[in-house]
Amino acid sequence: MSEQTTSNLTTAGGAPHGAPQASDAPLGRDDLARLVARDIAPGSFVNLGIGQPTLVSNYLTDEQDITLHTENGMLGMGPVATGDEIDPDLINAGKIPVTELPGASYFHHADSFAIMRGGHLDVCVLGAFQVSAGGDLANWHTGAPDAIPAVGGAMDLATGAKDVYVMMTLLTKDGKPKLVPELTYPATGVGCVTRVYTDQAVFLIAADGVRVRETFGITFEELEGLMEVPLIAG
Amino acid sequence: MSEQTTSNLTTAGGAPHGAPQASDAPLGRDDLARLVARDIAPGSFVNLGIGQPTLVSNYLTDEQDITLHTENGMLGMGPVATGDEIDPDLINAGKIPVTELPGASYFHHADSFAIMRGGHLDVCVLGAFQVSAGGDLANWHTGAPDAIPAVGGAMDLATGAKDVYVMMTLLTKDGKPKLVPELTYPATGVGCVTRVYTDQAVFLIAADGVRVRETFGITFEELEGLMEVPLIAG
Amino acid sequence: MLEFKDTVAEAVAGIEDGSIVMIGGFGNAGQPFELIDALLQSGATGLTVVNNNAGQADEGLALLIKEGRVRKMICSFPRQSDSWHFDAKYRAGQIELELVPQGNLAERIRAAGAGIGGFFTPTGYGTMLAEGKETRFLDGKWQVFETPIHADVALIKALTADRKGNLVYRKTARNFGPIMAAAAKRTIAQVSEIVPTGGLDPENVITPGIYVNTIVKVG
Amino acid sequence: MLEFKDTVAEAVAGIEDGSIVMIGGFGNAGQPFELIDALLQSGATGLTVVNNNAGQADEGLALLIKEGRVRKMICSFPRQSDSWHFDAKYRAGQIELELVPQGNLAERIRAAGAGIGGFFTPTGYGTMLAEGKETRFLDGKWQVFETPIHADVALIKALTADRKGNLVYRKTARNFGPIMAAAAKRTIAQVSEIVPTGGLDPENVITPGIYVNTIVKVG
Repeated sequence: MSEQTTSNLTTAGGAPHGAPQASDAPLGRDDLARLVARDIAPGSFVNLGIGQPTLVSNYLTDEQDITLHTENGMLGMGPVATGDEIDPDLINAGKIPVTELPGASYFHHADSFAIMRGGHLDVCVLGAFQVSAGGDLANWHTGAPDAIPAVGGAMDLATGAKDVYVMMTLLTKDGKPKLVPELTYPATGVGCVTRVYTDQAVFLIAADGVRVRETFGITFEELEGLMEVPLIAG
Repeated sequence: MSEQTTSNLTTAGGAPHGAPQASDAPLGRDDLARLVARDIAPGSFVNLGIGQPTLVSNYLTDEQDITLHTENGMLGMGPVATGDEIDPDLINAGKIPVTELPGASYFHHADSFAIMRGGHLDVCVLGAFQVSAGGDLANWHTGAPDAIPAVGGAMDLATGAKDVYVMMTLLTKDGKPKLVPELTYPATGVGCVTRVYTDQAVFLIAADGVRVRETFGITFEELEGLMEVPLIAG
Repeated sequence: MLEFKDTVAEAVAGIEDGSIVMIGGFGNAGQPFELIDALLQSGATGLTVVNNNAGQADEGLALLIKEGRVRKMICSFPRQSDSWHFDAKYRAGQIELELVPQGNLAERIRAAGAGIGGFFTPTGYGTMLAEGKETRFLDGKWQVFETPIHADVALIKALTADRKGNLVYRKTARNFGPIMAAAAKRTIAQVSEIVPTGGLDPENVITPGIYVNTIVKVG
Repeated sequence: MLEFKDTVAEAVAGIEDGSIVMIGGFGNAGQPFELIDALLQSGATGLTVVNNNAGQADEGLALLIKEGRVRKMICSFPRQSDSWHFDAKYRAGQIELELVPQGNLAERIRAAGAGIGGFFTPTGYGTMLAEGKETRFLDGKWQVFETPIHADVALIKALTADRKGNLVYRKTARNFGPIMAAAAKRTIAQVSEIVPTGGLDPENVITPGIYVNTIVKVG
């Protein structure tokens, strides 16, 4: 939530002005966040995980009437707290002080995870190391033997929400696609991801395979050339 | 809760005056209720089921500071409501209007049964058709083939409380003991009863067998003659 | 999407024949009489109803049973002094009964809402009600495997709703409302009062609006 | 019996070496720092600690770990930017880690309090954290068998207690307090305020006094 880059589609205050559109260049993080925000149906209950996906909250409109869930025990979470608003008893899943909106509610951890695990969230948006063509998600562990493992609520979010959207760059720093035939990183959940929002394309994990909904600064054919996963246009 | 008989040990208002004691005659229902009440440790959390055991509440003292649980969602239940106190939203497990004491709390049914099933109640007091020498309880079903079965919270109370006390007459109307070697009625719970309070004796279901703690109007030997269950004195 | 309806008839519209319907209430406390009456008027039939009891006297669930709309009852305590409509249907073989210990009923409903596929509980072990069920020795006790009860619709009664669908209840009328709201695909709540968003203290909300689909003010 | 203590030292007295200790809090919110400090002072060691995290910076649980009092952590997220004491002990092989998905942690604690011997959940299926665990296909999904986490002691932080031991919390500091209170044999709560019996609205009590053994006012 700390890094916020500006791009041609992002306005200073983070307030959305018009819908995003497919562009000639790869999307920046904020453009991508705006795109995800636009795709969330009005009235939805949404969990934005931690890190990059929390940018989505900057682009949700009042008209959408989205209710944000944070797994540490709250519905109706408001923006990040600043100045006098900061209250150590009111934090989000990333342990960042946040605010409370009118109509909020608090509950204990088992009740909070029952919301996630019981399939009541419409959408959760998560970052990822990898997503497989079958919708398997890897976002909790690099698999490095010396890493201290930490999972938090990632597995509950991955398996519980009605729709799991992933936000990530299409390629690793080494230029390898993160949307892969089979995971090489340890799985967070199996067959759970429904959409993958990347800087170069939006992918839908569909029954018949991986569909490319739109591309940014790349053609469908170029995308096919880049990836091992078979792609379906449109 | 409606039938209240008077006896030599019972005072009019139901307020206890001195501890009950072993008597030369079988105990009446109220004397028995007073005896059970006296045996409940101070500060206990107690569920009195429905029917006869609810008489026990008449003999609990303020000094005992007992908190009553009702499985339909309350701790801190007070006496039966009368007159203007009657509130259709405030009833006990027998669906009788009751009152709320200071320090009460309300909770939903899963939370209420978690209190019972999680082993948090110190004592529950139940009526019974039969109790076996091993502490099996039968109190929900006569076994009659044409009976409409109904169980309510009986099985949860039987298996959940730390101590399950049964209050019943020792003998059926036909003169047969209800404390038996093996149940002939359908079980409510297995190995759950710890004490049996009857009009003629108090029995402790102990690791080494059934102990007779005290008798009322009958000698230990007479009791042995009456029952199939082997008894241990004292 | 949360909807506010002006009448109970609109609130229950669309409940299909054959639905599994949870109905809140323990005895009369928390029983949503007006919604049940509207369900009766809607003509929906072949229902499986989940409630602690099986109707009392000549009102609410008892009438639904009397009119033959209930194919099956899932409950813990159908036999009461005034459950004559259930008694008659049951003895006539016109209604199916799944009898469930009350705590198992509550926990199975809770499991459905919480995404639990099944659980082991000591309640009922060694009894008729556990016959044929899987058992396992856990935590020093024999336990019985129980599965969640999901529903298509829950009809519940609360005291107050806000415009986000958050609910609070009153005293022991709370009973099954919160867990049924979480276990059903569609939750319809009748309330005595609707307050603006922000009119309920977030610390005191019992059912968060995420579990509520339709709200109607009654009385 | 419910006890009110004047000091945190008296409140934690009697916690034995080798105990399983649940500690409330998610990050710093709801973390009972004063009780943890008192536990550290008490000298108890060989502890198994259940908490969502594994200590942050140089306070609370992190100090307990630093001082070598924790034999094993059961938690969901031990790796944080400021969890250096856990990191060091873990890399030195001086602390055992049972890593549990956060929702499984919450549900397993809840199960212990509710008398559930085990349950099936989809969370973790097909992952490293379910290796070796029983799986079953239920409700259309593969699910993993998980067991309750019981504790000897829970240290929790609440906002207000009444003289019956009823507790209310504040905002997201509620987190694990209510379920840990129910899962532990002995629950010790630090609170900011103690009010007379009747000072909390029975509709708004979050943890009923039945789950609380010791209360101490802090600060």
